Amino acid sequence: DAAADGLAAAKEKLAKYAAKPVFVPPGEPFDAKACAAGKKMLSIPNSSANPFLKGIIDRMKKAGAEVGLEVTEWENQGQPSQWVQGVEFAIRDKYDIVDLISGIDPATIEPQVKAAKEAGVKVMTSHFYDPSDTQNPFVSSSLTIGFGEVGTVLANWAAVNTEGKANILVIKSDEVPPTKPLMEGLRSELAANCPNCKIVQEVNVGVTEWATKIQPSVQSAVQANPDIDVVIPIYDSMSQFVVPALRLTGKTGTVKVATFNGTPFVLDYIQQGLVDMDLGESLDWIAYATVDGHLRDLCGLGSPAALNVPFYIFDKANAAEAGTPAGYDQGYGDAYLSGFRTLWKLQ
Amino acid sequence: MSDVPSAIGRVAEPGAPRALPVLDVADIAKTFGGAKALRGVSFSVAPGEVHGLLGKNGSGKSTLVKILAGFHAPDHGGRLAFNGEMVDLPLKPGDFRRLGMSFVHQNLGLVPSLTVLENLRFAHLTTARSGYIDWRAERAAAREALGRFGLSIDTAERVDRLSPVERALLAIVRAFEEIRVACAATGKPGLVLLDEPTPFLPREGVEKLFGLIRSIAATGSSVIFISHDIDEVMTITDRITVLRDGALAGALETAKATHEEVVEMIVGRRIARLGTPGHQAAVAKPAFLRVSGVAGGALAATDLVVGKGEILGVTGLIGSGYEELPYLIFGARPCRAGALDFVDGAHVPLAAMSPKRALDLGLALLPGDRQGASGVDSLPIVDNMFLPDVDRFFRFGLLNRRAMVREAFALGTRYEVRPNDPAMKLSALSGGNAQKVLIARWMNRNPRLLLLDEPTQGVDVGTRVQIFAALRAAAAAGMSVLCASSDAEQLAEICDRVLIFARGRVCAEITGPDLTKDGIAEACYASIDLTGRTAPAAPALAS
Amino acid sequence: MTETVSTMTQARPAGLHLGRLFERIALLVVWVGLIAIFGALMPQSFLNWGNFSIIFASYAPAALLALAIIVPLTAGDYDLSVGATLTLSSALIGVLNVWHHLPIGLVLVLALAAGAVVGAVNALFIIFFRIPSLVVTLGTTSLMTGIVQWMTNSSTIGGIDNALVMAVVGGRLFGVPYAFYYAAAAVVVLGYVFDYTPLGRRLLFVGRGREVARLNGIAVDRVRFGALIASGVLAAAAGIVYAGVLGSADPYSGLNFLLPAFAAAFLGATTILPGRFNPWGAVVAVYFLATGITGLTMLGIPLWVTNVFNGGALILAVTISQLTRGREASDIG
Amino acid sequence: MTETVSTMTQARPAGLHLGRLFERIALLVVWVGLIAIFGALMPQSFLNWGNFSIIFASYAPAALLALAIIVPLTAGDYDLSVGATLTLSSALIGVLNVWHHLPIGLVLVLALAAGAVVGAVNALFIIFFRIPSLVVTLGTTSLMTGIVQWMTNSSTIGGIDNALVMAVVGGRLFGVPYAFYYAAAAVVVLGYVFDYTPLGRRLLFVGRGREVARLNGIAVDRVRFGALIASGVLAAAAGIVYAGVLGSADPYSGLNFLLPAFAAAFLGATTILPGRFNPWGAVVAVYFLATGITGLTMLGIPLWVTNVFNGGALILAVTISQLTRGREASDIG
Ligand SMILES: Nc1ncnc2c1ncn2[C@@H]1O[C@H](COP(=O)(O)OP(=O)(O)OP(=O)(O)O)[C@@H](O)[C@H]1O
Ligand SMILES: Nc1ncnc2c1ncn2[C@@H]1O[C@H](COP(=O)(O)OP(=O)(O)OP(=O)(O)O)[C@@H](O)[C@H]1O
Ligand SMILES: O[C@@H]1[C@@H](O)[C@H](O)OC[C@H]1O
Ligand SMILES: [Mg+2]
Ligand SMILES: [Mg+2]
Repeated sequence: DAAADGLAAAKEKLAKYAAKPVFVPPGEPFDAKACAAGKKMLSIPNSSANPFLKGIIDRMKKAGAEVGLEVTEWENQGQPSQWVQGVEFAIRDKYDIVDLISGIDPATIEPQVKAAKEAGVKVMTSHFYDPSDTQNPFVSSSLTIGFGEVGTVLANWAAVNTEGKANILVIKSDEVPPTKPLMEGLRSELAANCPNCKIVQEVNVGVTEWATKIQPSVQSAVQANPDIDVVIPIYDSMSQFVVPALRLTGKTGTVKVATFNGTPFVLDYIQQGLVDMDLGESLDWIAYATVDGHLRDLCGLGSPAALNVPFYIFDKANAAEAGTPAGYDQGYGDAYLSGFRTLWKLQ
Repeated sequence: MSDVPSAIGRVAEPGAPRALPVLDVADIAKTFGGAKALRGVSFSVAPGEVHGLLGKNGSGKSTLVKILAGFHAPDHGGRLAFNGEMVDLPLKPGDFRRLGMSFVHQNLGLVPSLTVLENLRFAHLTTARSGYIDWRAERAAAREALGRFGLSIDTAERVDRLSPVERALLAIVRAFEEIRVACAATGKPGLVLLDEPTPFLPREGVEKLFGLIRSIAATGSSVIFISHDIDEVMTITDRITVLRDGALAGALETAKATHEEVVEMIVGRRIARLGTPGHQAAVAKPAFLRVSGVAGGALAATDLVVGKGEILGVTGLIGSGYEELPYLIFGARPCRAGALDFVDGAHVPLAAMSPKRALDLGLALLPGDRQGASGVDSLPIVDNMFLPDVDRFFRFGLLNRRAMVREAFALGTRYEVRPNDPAMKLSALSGGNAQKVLIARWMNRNPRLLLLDEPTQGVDVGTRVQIFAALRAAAAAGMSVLCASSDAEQLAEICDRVLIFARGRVCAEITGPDLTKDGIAEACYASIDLTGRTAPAAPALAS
Repeated sequence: MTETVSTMTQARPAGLHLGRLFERIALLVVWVGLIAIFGALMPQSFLNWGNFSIIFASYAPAALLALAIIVPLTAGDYDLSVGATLTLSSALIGVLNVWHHLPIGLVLVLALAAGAVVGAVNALFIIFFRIPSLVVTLGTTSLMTGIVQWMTNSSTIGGIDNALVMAVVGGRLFGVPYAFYYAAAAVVVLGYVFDYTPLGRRLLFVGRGREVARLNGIAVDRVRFGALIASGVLAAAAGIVYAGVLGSADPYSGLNFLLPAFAAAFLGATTILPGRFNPWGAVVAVYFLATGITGLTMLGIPLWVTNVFNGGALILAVTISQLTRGREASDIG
Repeated sequence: MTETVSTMTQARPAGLHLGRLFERIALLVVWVGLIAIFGALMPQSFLNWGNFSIIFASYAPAALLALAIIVPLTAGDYDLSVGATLTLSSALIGVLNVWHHLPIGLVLVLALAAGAVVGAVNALFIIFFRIPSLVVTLGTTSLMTGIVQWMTNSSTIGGIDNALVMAVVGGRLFGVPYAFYYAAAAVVVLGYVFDYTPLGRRLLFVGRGREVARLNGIAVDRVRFGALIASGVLAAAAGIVYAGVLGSADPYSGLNFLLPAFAAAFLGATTILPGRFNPWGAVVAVYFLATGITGLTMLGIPLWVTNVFNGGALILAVTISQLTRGREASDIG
C-alpha cells in the first residue's frame, strides 16, 4: 500500500546520508594560486557570536592561505547596521569579494550590495540560499545549500523511526530565510512518503526568544498533545531548550528529537541519549568549498550553483565518530582535503 | 569658675555648671567643599540643663546636630565626650543611640511613605537583637507610647497622610520615647536634641512640648533646643550658646540676659525691634481683591477683601484652615467653591483657577516648603530666579542667558544673597539665602498680590528684618500681600490687618492698636470660644 | 485640652479596608480564574498536577531572578546586571566543570562567589563613587556579556555534571522537581527577612528615605552594599538552577530574562503587600505569568500573544492597583 | 545691612573652573585620542573620510534613539519603549509599503503617527494613572514586541521602496550619506530647544522639581506628555532611518539598540554640559562608542572586546566625571 511504499522510499533516501560522504569535484581543476594572488575577501557572518559561522570563517582563512587568498572576518553582533558597515568597509578598502555567510539576506542590505556591485566588489553568498530561491539581482554568485533537502531528510527520518506514524512537533524561526525552503521540503516529503504522519503543531520562535520561549512551548505542546512522538527543532542550537523540556515532562527517550546543523554539543547530546539524530555538515568542508566556489566566480570560471557539501546523519550508532566531546569536523572523513588540493593544482 | 570638670581637659566657658557635663564638645569644625560650616566650636551641656543653641541661618546649628547624629563626619581634630566618656569622631551610625541621645531633626526625620508604627518604632525595629519582629507587640508598644502623650493616631496610617502637626508630634514623641528607653538602659543622663521643633506646632503643642522638656530635665537628662523664636528660647532654656558663621559667638545664662542681648549676639549688631509702628491709624485701604466663598481642604466658605497695598495676615490655630488660603487662591490646590473679583472687574471662579492663570492675573505664591515646592536645589540660582519669567528673556528665538545672569546678579545684590553668584546651584546657598532668592523671584515680577506661607520660617532674625523691609516697601508701592503664618510676632510686625481663623472660617479681625503679638495670640485662643467648639480640629495633646 | 479626637475613622473609611484586602489578593484571584478558564478548556492536559509541577520547576530560575531584583530595589537601587550575572554563573559552571573538570561542588561555590564579586563591583561604583545604579549595572551588564563570550567562545557548553541535573530536576517531591523547592526556600527566607527582621526594616527605610535612615543611625552604605551582594548571589543561584534545568550552559539567554523579571517584580508589588516590593508577590507574579503563557501555548495560540499577555498583564495589574488607591503617586519604581 | 560681601571668588576657587572645563571636553579629548590610536595603527583604512562618513551614517538610527531617550529623561520619565517603537515603526513601513503597497510618503507619516500614539499611550498610563514610567514602558515594550511579531509574521520584510533608501543612504553631502544629516538636524533642533528656549528650561524644571514647576505656572502634565510624544516620534524616526539604511524591516533588532542607547544617554551626560542629559553629549557618546567599536572591528579584535569596551567606557567615563565633581550625589539617573 501507499504507506509501506512511502516508508520504503524514505528508507532508501535516508541511506545516502548514512554513508560516509564522498568528494564530488565542483568543476574543472584550475590554477587557484594564480587566481587568488593579491586578492582579498571579507567574510561577514550572520553573527560572530554564532560559533558555527565563526568556525567556517576560521577555516576559510586557513583554506585561503593555502592559495594566497586573504580572508578577513567582519566581526558583528548580528545587527544589520553592522553588516551595512562591513560592506561599506569592503568597498572602501577595495576588497575583491564580500562573502555573506549563512543568514544575511542580501535584500536586507540591498542598498549596500548594489553600491558594492557598482564599485566593482563582487558580493557572493554562501550557505544561505536554497537552490529553489531566486538570487538577489545585485549578488554576483551564490553557493546554495539544500535547505529543502534538509527538510526531506528530517521528514524521512521521522517517518522511518516511527514506522510511518509520526506525530511531529516542529520548532522553527520564520525570520531566518532558510526556514521557508526547509519547511517546504519537510512538509512535501511527509506528504509524499508518509500519509499517516502529521505535523501536530508548528511553533515559531524568534532567534532572540529561543532561550525564554522554546522550553515552555515544548512542555506545553507535549502535554497538550500526548501523542507527539517526534520533536524537530529545525536548527540544532534550539535543542538545548528542547532537551530540558522533555526531561521535565518525563518524555526523554520516548519522544524522539531530530535536528540539523551538527553543532558539537548536540552531537554530545546524541551520545548521551538526549537527542536522536542530527544532520551535520563539516565546517572545514564548507570552508574549502566556499573558497573554491568564490575563486571560480572571481576568475571568471563560472561559479558552481551549490556548495556541494554533503550532509551526514549522526545518530546513536555513529555519534562517537565526532569525538568525545564532539568537534566540528570529525566524523565526515577527509576526502575533500585532497580533493580540493588536487583541483587547485596544489598537489 | 575655672576648673570645671571636663573630660576633654579644657577650661569651661563662664557660666558652665560644675557637674560632669552630659555633652562636651571641643574644636568641632566642618568643611563642605570649600565652605566652612563650623569653625572649631566648643561648648558643654550640663545634666538636667535645657540648652539653647542659636544662630542665624547657615550658622551651623543643624550641622552640629547632624555631627552628633553621626550623619556628618567633622573635620579632623574635634573632640567629644559624653557623660565623661571620650567618644571617637566621627561617630559611627547608631553610636548616638548607644550613648543616649535622641533627635528631632529640622525636617523631622520621618519617612513619609511608611507607617506611623514603622516611624515611631524606628529604633527598635531596625536594631532589635532578637532577630524576629513581633508585630503585635510592636503595635501595642506604639499605641502605648502615643497614648502616653495623649495622641490618637492610627498606627497603620502612612505618615504622608498625617497633618503637619501630627507629623511634628510624632517626631517629638519618638525622640522622648527613645530617650526614655536609652536612659533606662544606660542608667545615665541622656540628651534630647530638638532642631527647630516648634514651627509646625500650635501654641498648646509648644506648651506641651515645654512641659515634656521640663520633665525630662527634671530626671537629670539634658535638652538642646534650637529655635529662631527668641521668646520661646527665653522661656524654656537655662543657658544659650550662640553660633555665628560657624564659630562660637558667645554664651549666655538665660535668666541674666534680655531679649535684645540675645538678638545682638546672634546677628552681631544691634537691631531695632520693629515693634508696632503705624498701626495706630489703620487707614482703610481701597479694596483690590474680593475673595468670596472660597472653600477647600479644611476651609469652609470664606469671604474676605484684600486692600490695595495692604499686608493682610491670616492666622489661627493649626487646622483652622488659614494655611490653605494662599494655595487655594493661587489655584495650587483644588477648590470646592469660591471666586475672585478684582478691582478691575475681572471675575475668576476658583474652580477654574490654576497656577498659570494666577500668574497671568498678577498673583504670586511663595510656598512654605522651600525645597519641595519653591526652588529646585540642583539647578542654578539664575534659573530658579527667573523660572516664571523665562519667556521674557526669549528674544529673536534665543534665550538671552547673559541678560539673565546680569539681572540675577543685580537682584542678588539688592536682596543681599550671599554668595551672589547666579551660576551656583541653589543647593549651595544656606536656607535663608535660598529664601531670599525665591522672594526676589516674585518681588521682581511686581505682582499685584503676593501670597506668602510662612515666609520667614527657619529664617534668622537679620534676614527676617530684611525681608520685612522689602515687603513693606513693595506694599507702599501698591503691591498687596496676603501672609499666612503661625508666627504672631511676625504678623504683628508687618501686617496692616490680621484675620483669625477657626474651624475653617474667619472669626475675628484685628487692626490698629490690638495688632500686637499678644493681641493676636489672645484672639487665636478666644477663637475657640468664639466658634463655640469644644474640640480642636486637629488632634491635640491631652494635658 | 483633655479630649482626644481619634483620626482613625476619619482617615480610613470602612470601604477602604475591604478595598485594601481585595487589592492584596486580587492577583491571586485572577490567577485562580485563569487556571479555571484553561482548566475548563483543557480539563485533561492543563488541569493535572504534572502540568503544574512542570510550570513550578521550569520557572524556578525566573523566580530566583525576580527575587534577586527586589532586594536592591527595596533598598532603592536598580540592578540591571542580574541577567548577565545569571549567564556568567551558568557559563562559569560550564567552563570550569566541563572544560576544566573541576568538581561540581567546588564549581557551584565559585559561581556563587562570582555573583558576590559582581555585587561588590556594582556596590563599589554605586556607593563609593556615587554613580546611579542604573548606569553602573548597565555598564557591568555589557562588561559581563563580553567576558562570558570570551570564556565560552560564544558556544553552548553541554555535558554539565549529571549530579547537578539530578539535584535540580532529577529528584522530585510531591511530583515537583527540586528546582522549585530551591526557589521556594529563597522566598521563605527572604519573606522572613523582609517582614520579620530588623534587617528587613533597615532595607525598607534605606530605600524609602536614605537621608532619614542615615540620620536615624542606619549604616545606609552597608545595607545597600549587602543588598547588592545578595542580588548578585541570588542571580548566580538562578544561574546554577538554570544550568541544572538545561544541563548545559548557554552564553546568551541571561538578558532575555531581565525584562520579564523586572516585570514580575513590579507586578508582584501590586499584591500580597501592595505598594511594596515583596518576595511572595514577586513569585506569585512569576507563576501567574507562567500559567498564562503555558495555557496559551497549550491552546496552540501563536507565541506573539504571550508577549501581549505579559505586557498587558503588567500594565493592567498596576493600573487596577493604582485605581484602588485612588491614583496616588506610587511608591514603587 | 548695606555691606555686601562678595564671596564669589571664595566659593569658586580657580582650580574648579579648569576642572569643570576639562570635564566638559574630556570625552571629546578621549574620542580624538581614540581616533589617533586607530589612525596610527591603520593609517590607510581607518584614517580616511570614507570610513568616518560611514560611521556617521550607520549610527544615525542609534543617535536618534539616544535623543529620543533624553527628552523624557530630562523631564524625569524613563522611556524603555523606544527600542520597541523603533522596531514597530520599521515593521509598519515594511508591512504597509511592501505588503499593502501604500505609497512610501504616506507610510512614513503613518510610522511617525504610530510613534506619537505609542508616546500618548505611555503618557496616559504614566501621567493620568500615575504609574511609574519604568513599569509602563516595560509593559508597552512587551506589548509592541508581540504586535510586531503578529504584523510581520516574525519575518524580515525586504524590498522597501527605493525612494526611502535613496533619501537615507543614496544621496551624499561631503561624502556622508543623508542619514547622518537627519540625526544632525535632530541634534541641532533639540540642542536649541534644550538650551535656548523657555521650553527647555521648563523641561528641566519639570524633571528636577515637579511641584516647583507646577507652582511656577508650568503645565507639568502637558510638558511630560509632550516629552513622551516627542520620544515616541523620535524613536519612530529612528525606525524610518533604520529601514532606509537597511532597505528592509527587521522585526527583532529594536531591543538590541535599547541598552546601548541608554548607555549613550548617560555617557553623554558626562560631557558638554556635565550633570545634565544633553543632546550634543548624547550624540558625541554614540559616535565615540561607534568609533571604538569600528576601530576594534577593523583591527580584527574579537567581538567580546567590543562589549567590554562599551561597558568599560560607560563606567569609566561616569566615574571620572564623578571624581571631578568630588563624588557629590549625581543629578542624573
Ligand atoms: N553645597 C554647597 N556648596 C558650596 N557652598 C555651600 C554649600 N552649602 C552651603 N554652602 C555655603 O555654606 C554657608 C553656610 O550655609 P548653611 O546652609 O549652613 O547656612 P544655614 O546656617 O543653614 O543658613 P540658613 O539659616 O540661611 O539656612 C553659606 O555661605 C553657603 O553658601
Ligand atoms: N550637606 C551639605 N553640603 C554642603 N553644605 C552644607 C551641607 N549641609 C549644610 N551645609 C552648609 O553648612 C552651613 C551650616 O548649615 P546648618 O544647616 O548647620 O545651619 P543652621 O545653623 O542649622 O541654619 P538654620 O537656622 O537655617 O537651620 C550652611 O552654610 C549650609 O549651607
Ligand atoms: O545554523 C544556522 C543558524 O544558526 C542560522 O540562524 O540559520 C541558518 C542555520 O544554518
Ligand atoms: Mg538648621
Ligand atoms: Mg539651614
